[in-house]
Amino acid sequence: MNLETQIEGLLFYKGEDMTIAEIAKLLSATKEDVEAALGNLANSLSTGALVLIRKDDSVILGIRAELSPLIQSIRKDEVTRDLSKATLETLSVILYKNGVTRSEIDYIRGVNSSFILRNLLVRGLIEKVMDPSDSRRVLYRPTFDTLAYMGVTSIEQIPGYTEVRKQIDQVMNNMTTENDN
Amino acid sequence: MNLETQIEGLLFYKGEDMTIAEIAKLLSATKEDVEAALGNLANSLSTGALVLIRKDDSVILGIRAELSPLIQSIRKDEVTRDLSKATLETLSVILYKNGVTRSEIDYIRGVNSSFILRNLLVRGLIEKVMDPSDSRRVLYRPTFDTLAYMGVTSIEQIPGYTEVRKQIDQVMNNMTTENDN
Amino acid sequence: MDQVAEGASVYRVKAPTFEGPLELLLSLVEARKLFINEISLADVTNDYISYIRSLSENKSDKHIADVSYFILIATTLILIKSKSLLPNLQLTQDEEEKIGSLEHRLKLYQIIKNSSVDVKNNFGVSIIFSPLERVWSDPVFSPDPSINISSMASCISQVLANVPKEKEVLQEVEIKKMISLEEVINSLTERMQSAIGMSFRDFSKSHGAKGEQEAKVHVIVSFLAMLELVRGGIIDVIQHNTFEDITINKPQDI
Repeated sequence: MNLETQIEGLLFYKGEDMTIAEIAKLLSATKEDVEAALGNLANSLSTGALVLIRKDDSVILGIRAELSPLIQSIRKDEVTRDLSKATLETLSVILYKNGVTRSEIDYIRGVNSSFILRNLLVRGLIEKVMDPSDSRRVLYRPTFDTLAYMGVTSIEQIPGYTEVRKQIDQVMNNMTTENDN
Repeated sequence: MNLETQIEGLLFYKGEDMTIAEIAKLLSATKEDVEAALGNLANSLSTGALVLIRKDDSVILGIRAELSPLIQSIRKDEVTRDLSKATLETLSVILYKNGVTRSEIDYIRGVNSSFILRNLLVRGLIEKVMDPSDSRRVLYRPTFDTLAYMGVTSIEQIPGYTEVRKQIDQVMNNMTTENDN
Repeated sequence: MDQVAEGASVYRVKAPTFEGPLELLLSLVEARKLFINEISLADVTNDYISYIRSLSENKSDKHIADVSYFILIATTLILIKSKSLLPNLQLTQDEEEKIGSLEHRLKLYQIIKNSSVDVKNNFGVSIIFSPLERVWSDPVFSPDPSINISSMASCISQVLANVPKEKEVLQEVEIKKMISLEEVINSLTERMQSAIGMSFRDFSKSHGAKGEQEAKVHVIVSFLAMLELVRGGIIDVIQHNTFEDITINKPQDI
């Protein structure tokens, strides 16, 4: 697999800007090789929907400017669409278990929730934070806006919170025992 | 901007699977046009880092399987490859039958599969859909992740798919003609 | 199959690691290098029964639900064995179908088991990765009226209600299966009794079985042992018509 294809894969995977130095290191190539490959990549992308955006020493893969009206309209559609039952259920889990990992959400709901989480993030209903007890873990929690929208300033104010929380914790306990065997 | 480029941009932005119908609606095109454009897109992607995965009526963009070692090397979490014998069997039934009820799975395996099914659902390797021919029935299907883990862009590319499928259908046919009710 | 050691007539199953009855049955048939058909199924019935006997003697709770699946298949094996030992035994259409469908199931299972090896060998080896989760621009708070305290409360209770409670599911299935075992054995017993004019009602009573599960297995074991004896008995009946009552001793083993 040639260097430009590797760079394209890398940038697509990351979805964020990377420095030339980072790329060179990851691909065990020289900066010069990376520069040359980026030139080739920009060329080969020229017929598609993606573009290589260069800023100082960083590159990122983006969407061609001509497509931005389309992207705007999709975005609008994404954030105004009615929330599905599955989305609301996912939100309720995040709300009551304030600070929950994706695998915990998946476990309690019995299905995989990744696309739903993205939608909730895009709509600013939840946010990602680093787990204070384990920096490699990402936790999801409701945004302050969401709580305010519901008319509360903290989760504990929701009626029945303590009881529901106890039940959730119980389910999560089963999760750890199941994974242990 | 031609249709295939618009579709590429759309899929890149979304980062999740979309149905042909959704795409057609967003781009004000007919489903036939979208189908044709998807064919072109798959072709034009063939030289780059991305691939188009097709499953039933949906598509998603992914990173070419040849780049798998590279992506694995930069991922923080290890990909778990180990599936139990029972899980593999259940997954195989769902993969090769592509749309199967729980009782059919239990029948073929001779044991209750509900916990394994739940586990596969949570891991995002299978999904539940309504049976198009009988809305009260739930069918289990493989997900895009399943195809992605197998490194194929369509279910037909799974090793031995056509052959195994034929064998299954043959046994199933004998079953129905003999029972004849 | 390495769980099965070859022997003269009985295959001793060393490690009880079969998850389901079809897996066990297939391994017994494959260990003898046989095709899946009625003859091969009749051949492995005794091995099958000795395996589930060892299962039911294993007291761990975990096995109890599992045994019921094995017993369910045992009922069909008994039919097949009965038919092979007593060729003039008339089976109902329903029973014939049961036999045919076990053959089919086993063939299907064989296909799946083989293809699951392909899946195993390819799964996760060369993955088509998806991009990391990303949100292109800053989120704009976009709520929906369906988000409120009462909807959230009902959503979470829905979620919690859907978390499965393990034991319940399995037991329900189990009960149905037990009934079908009794039906098969009772009806076969009666038919054979009238066919060869002998009584073995006492015989099939379980001998000191400790639990329901164990009793069921005893019934099957006794029944199969009985079948073997009856086959010998039939020859006797033909030779000496005066034979009216046969005394059968408690079997030690099959």
